Amino acid sequence: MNAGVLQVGGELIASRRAGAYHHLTLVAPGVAELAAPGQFVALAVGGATSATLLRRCFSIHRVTPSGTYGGTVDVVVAARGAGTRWLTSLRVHDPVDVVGPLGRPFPLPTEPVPCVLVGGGYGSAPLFWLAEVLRERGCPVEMVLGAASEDRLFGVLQARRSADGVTVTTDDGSAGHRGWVSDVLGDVVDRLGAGVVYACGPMGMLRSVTEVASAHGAVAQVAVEESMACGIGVCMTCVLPVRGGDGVTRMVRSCVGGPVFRGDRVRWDAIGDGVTRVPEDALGAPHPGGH
Amino acid sequence: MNAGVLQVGGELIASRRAGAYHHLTLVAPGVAELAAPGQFVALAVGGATSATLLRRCFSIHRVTPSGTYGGTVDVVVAARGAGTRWLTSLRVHDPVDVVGPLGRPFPLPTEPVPCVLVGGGYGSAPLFWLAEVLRERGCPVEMVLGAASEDRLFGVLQARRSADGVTVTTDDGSAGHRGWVSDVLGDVVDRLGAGVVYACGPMGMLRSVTEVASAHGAVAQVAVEESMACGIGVCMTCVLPVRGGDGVTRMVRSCVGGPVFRGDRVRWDAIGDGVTRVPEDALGAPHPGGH
Amino acid sequence: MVDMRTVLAGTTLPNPVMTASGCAANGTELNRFFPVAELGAFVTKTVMRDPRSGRPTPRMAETPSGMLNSIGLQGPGIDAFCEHDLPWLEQQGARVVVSVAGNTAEEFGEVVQRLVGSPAWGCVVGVEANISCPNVANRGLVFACDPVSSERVVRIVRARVPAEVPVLAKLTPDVTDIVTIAGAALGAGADALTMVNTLLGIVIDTDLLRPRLAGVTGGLSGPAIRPVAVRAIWQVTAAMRSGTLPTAPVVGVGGVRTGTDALELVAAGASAVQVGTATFNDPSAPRRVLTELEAEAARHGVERFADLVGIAHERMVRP
Amino acid sequence: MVDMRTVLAGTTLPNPVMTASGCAANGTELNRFFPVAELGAFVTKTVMRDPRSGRPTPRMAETPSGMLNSIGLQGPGIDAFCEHDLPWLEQQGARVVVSVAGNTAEEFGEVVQRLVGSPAWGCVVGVEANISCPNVANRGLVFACDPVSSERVVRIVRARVPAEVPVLAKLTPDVTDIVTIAGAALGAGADALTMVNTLLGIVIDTDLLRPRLAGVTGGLSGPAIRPVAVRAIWQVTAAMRSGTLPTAPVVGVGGVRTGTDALELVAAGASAVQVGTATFNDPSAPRRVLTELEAEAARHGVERFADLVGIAHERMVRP
Ligand SMILES: Cc1cc2nc3c(=O)[nH]c(=O)nc-3n(C[C@H](O)[C@H](O)[C@H](O)COP(=O)(O)OP(=O)(O)OC[C@H]3O[C@@H](n4cnc5c(N)ncnc54)[C@H](O)[C@@H]3O)c2cc1C
Ligand SMILES: Cc1cc2nc3c(=O)[nH]c(=O)nc-3n(C[C@H](O)[C@H](O)[C@H](O)COP(=O)(O)OP(=O)(O)OC[C@H]3O[C@@H](n4cnc5c(N)ncnc54)[C@H](O)[C@@H]3O)c2cc1C
Ligand SMILES: Cc1cc2nc3c(=O)[nH]c(=O)nc-3n(C[C@H](O)[C@H](O)[C@H](O)COP(=O)(O)O)c2cc1C
Ligand SMILES: Cc1cc2nc3c(=O)[nH]c(=O)nc-3n(C[C@H](O)[C@H](O)[C@H](O)COP(=O)(O)O)c2cc1C
Ligand code: FES
Ligand code: FES
Repeated sequence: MNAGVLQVGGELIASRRAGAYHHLTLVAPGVAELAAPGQFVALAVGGATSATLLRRCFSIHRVTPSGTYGGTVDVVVAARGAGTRWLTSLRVHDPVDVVGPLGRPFPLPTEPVPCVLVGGGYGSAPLFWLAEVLRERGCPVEMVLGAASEDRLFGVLQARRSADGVTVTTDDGSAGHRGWVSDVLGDVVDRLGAGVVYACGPMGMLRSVTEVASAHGAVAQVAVEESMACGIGVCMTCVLPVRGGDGVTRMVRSCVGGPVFRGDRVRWDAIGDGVTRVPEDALGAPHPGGH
Repeated sequence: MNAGVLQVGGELIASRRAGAYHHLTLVAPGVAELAAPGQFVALAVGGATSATLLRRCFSIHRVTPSGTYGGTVDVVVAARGAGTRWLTSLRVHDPVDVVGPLGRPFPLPTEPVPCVLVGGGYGSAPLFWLAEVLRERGCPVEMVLGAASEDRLFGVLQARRSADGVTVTTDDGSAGHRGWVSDVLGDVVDRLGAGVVYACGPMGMLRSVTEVASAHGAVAQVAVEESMACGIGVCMTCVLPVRGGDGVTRMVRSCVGGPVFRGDRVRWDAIGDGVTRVPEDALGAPHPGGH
Repeated sequence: MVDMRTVLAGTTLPNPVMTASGCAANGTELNRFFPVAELGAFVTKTVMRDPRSGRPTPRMAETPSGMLNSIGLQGPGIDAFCEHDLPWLEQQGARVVVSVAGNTAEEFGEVVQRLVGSPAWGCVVGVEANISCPNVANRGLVFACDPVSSERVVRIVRARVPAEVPVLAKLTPDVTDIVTIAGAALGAGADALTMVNTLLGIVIDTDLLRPRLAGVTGGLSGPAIRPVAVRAIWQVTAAMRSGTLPTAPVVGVGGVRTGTDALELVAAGASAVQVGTATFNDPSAPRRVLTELEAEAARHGVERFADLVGIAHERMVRP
Repeated sequence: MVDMRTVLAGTTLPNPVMTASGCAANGTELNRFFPVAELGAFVTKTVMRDPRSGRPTPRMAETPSGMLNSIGLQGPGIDAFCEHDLPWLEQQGARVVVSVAGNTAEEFGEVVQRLVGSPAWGCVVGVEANISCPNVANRGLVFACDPVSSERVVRIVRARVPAEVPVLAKLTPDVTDIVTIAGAALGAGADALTMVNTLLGIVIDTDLLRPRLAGVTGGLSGPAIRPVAVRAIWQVTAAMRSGTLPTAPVVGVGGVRTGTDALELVAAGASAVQVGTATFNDPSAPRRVLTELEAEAARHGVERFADLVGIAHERMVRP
């Protein structure tokens, strides 16, 4: 059965440090062929005796549909908790169970409009492949990469190959402009006359990117990162409030309805302080005196 | 603090197949120096994300108090459940947390009496070291090794070096005599005029060894294998009924009171069908209408 | 080949493996990994009368060998369910157990009434009354914590479901005496019992020093709770075998990840088994568990799956 | 350096980490790995009046991130305990919480009476009434499942323990409403509550198709149950904070393996924390948890450990 997604017993064939991150290459036959930029994979962690049952999700950095090993998928992993530490301590030839590709990819413009791609931290991982696809379609592409500090930037050199221009920001000024991507984004959009801003990174950044893009006449397409238990649409843990084409706000699963959303559709007003509330006007929101 | 037992972060430095078993060598500085034949180690399994919390216990096969790597401990592991499968799939240089040496060793005779050492399956693992120690003390030593089939015998070649005579039995006759160790043991004891029979293996075998030894005028010292949750004497899961010097039967922890017991002290009448009952005459046994 | 059929209060299912409510959505997503019609039955996400947004996020926390969830019964409401979800399942040829709930006992009845009127009703092989959801902020009360409320809900549901379709009551393990609740549900007409729902739990975020779930409490599920599920099934089955409770099939759920896990629940008394949280680890888990359970039945040399149901009560060692 | 002292109903302990009853025997074994006197308190294996053989074996089964045990309160009886175990602990300079139980409420009283008369009584900083052991075959009844029996036991124990030594009541989570049981124990004079004991569980041996434990049921412990322990502590603490229950210290236990695990229980309301099953994985676990908890307190920048107790109730996000 193949409905655009596969579960395959993969194998790690390369693992290397990249600044604060680990860049992993996995053999995952079939997944590469189906994937598009913006989609993600869900990896099982911990092995046969694992107490960590839930899969970990990672944006697909790039794919190599065929080659010596069969199709491979690359991901960029920040080691944080138990699962990402396990993944980043794997050795070459260790098995990794892969489900993917998952989620909706970045929608591509039908016309060759200029685009700006904004990545925060490891959020830049899916953007290089996106840049290549956009340029193949004739879109001029610039990138804006930001992070807390230089070691948390991912892919600056690669960006210079994949894009027509690159702007770098760091919170501490250790590389590029001191400050946030949103500080420089408006100028880039204006200079390029960009029609679309693609962004991937922390929620706060996605919100500012959306605001800046709107203010400068561009559409924001943002890839969100919500806590996911299943990644495949069956658990309802990964929801966020999104206004639909009909104007109605629903709690939408970001793993199947996203992770890419139009920024101006996301109800940023409900998101903050590590919590996403249900807006009072959302479909089926609890109303005073009981549901 | 050192009270004859250590907890050390060890490292696997060799892992090889030995018939149906895996023979592992662990660096475990300090443990080797404290150990005596019949003691065991308790190994943590499953790594940092493990759902298997309890340690697995293994007889110490041999020790090398110093050497290139510092002290090492060898164990022989039959892969059965989750923990032993994890251990046997480790690769060289993987870390293994070791607690040991644990339990009471085989008591050594004060006089150079002839001894027979009986091993069932991997139960032979601790006997070669014991044989060497006994021979150093001038005891003539013969070994009887039994198993279900040839691949489940451990250390037949080694036995020929460690002992003055070796008899092999297999249930299916694939090596040595067809039958059980208890079928041949009586003759060996008589021929050697053995004063002590040391045995390690399944409970059923230990029971027959005890009976044969008694019938032929020898004392049986048996190393039992009870399910253990802690291995260090704090959980009370590993008990079995043993008659004390005072004639009173108590439920004794086999991890600290054993694993080696005098065979004629063990209440075999309470043990069978995978269950060990509390004999009615045991200290604190539930009495009708009571407890 | 072992005969894997199982009988659920009159309805015969081709095999005893089901999804668990809320762990498989309404089928379209899992159908990408295996045909959901191959399962003994597909259990839908609990549906209520009105559309529900569910709770704020974070809605989940991973726990050792399990997870905590606080979805808050997000769903489209019974009308949308009958219009979209049920017909799709019928089209696949799935046998469907519809999980229903209400904020009040009467609302359970309304949901069932609309369900029974659905054009796709024909694919429904059971109605599971989720009287045990601890997530709904119903003044903290859970129906299945109290025999009287349990009885009321089951009576209303049973009255509205046509006689030939079994009603399952889904119980929570968070009670002092599950046998009493089981008795209340059976007394009110439940044809079968589904055991167990999640255990109430809390995880604290040790960086923020506050509950990790926005809704504070959540339901604990996964292999961590399997011994509790087996115990609940055992107790209720033992009460049935001793005549304390009327005999009825038990559907086991809680911590099943493999065929041997499923066999644990079956040997304790379950006539069918649902696979929940394990699906998040392995999207094919329900289908795989079926294959593995079949292999286990063959290994034990039984001719019929039914011979394994409750077998541990007979093989128990008496001291 | 964070001030790690904690106050247990009048008694000040140098730090809040203890062993859990039954997971550390009576000290000699663990003392080979670390000095037990370094712990806030050492909690002994539950002792009863007479020597007890405990249950047949197998007495344990490993479960995902936990284990099941059915020891059956094996022990030497209170007289041998007072003669050998308590004096040894006193010699080490340990602060001791003695866990006691009885087959009847009166027997609890007898045990306490003999304990109080022991020459080594001076090292006792608390008496923990284990009213929640699910392993004792006392017609299936567990004291702590019923408010009336809980009250009776606690009243008898409190009456026999000198006023300056706190009495802790140890509760089971296997109840519909733990706040009611907590209220009963406090009403009867308990100075503190220990929460939680094990959850009742069963594991089936899928080779033999019978319960793995000779005693059929056992107590589930370990990290698997931590969310349930945190929830119980949270609920009782919330009831105290809202005035529904009188305020009293809570000693948290259940699934603590690391300092952050301990912090979860503390932030939910525990003034002290016991380490049980984790000790089987790591014999130094109680001592290590203390070091790690100290580091956590320092990381959060508090001056006193006490500032962390129940802090999650204040930081909770209100929707
Ligand atoms: C669509 C998507 C794409 C992502 N891409 C990347 C990427 O390219 N590189 C990268 O390093 N990280 C990425 N993340 C975040 C990554 O999934 C989490 O960092 C990771 O799951 C944390 O696992 P852990 O074991 O370190 O943490 P733990 O705290 O042990 O995780 C516990 C549980 O929470 C979930 N969880 C925790 N944090 C997150 C999170 N931020 N997002 C989703 N689930 C979470 C985990 O999946 C797990 O189930 C992405 C997340 C999503 C949803
Ligand atoms: C003193 C002693 C010496 C031993 N020496 C050896 C040896 O040299 N080689 C060898 O292969 N095995 C030995 N064993 C048995 C070995 O400990 C078990 O086979 C192993 O623990 C099973 O682990 P598992 O992960 O395969 O099984 P699982 O079934 O996953 O184990 C589950 C739990 O049960 C315990 N357990 C299960 N079976 C046993 C058992 N037979 N004995 C003790 N605990 C058990 C485990 O420790 C674990 O806690 C010895 C046991 C003891 C008590
Ligand atoms: C994310 C999630 C959502 C759930 N939603 C429901 C639900 O809507 N209705 C219900 O009866 N049970 C629900 N449950 C409980 C499961 O159906 C099942 O009873 C429980 O998770 C135990 O099984 P498991 O350990 O196999 O997951 C849910 C469980 C999870 C994990
Ligand atoms: C092997 C074992 C024996 C136990 N014996 C007792 C006991 O005698 N008295 C008691 O109050 N609790 C007993 N308990 C329960 C623990 O004290 C503790 O409440 C429970 O295990 C939860 O904590 P944990 O998850 O840290 O183990 C025992 C637990 C285990 C695992
Ligand atoms: S992560 Fe499960 S529905 Fe999205
Ligand atoms: S294994 Fe714990 S006391 Fe022996």
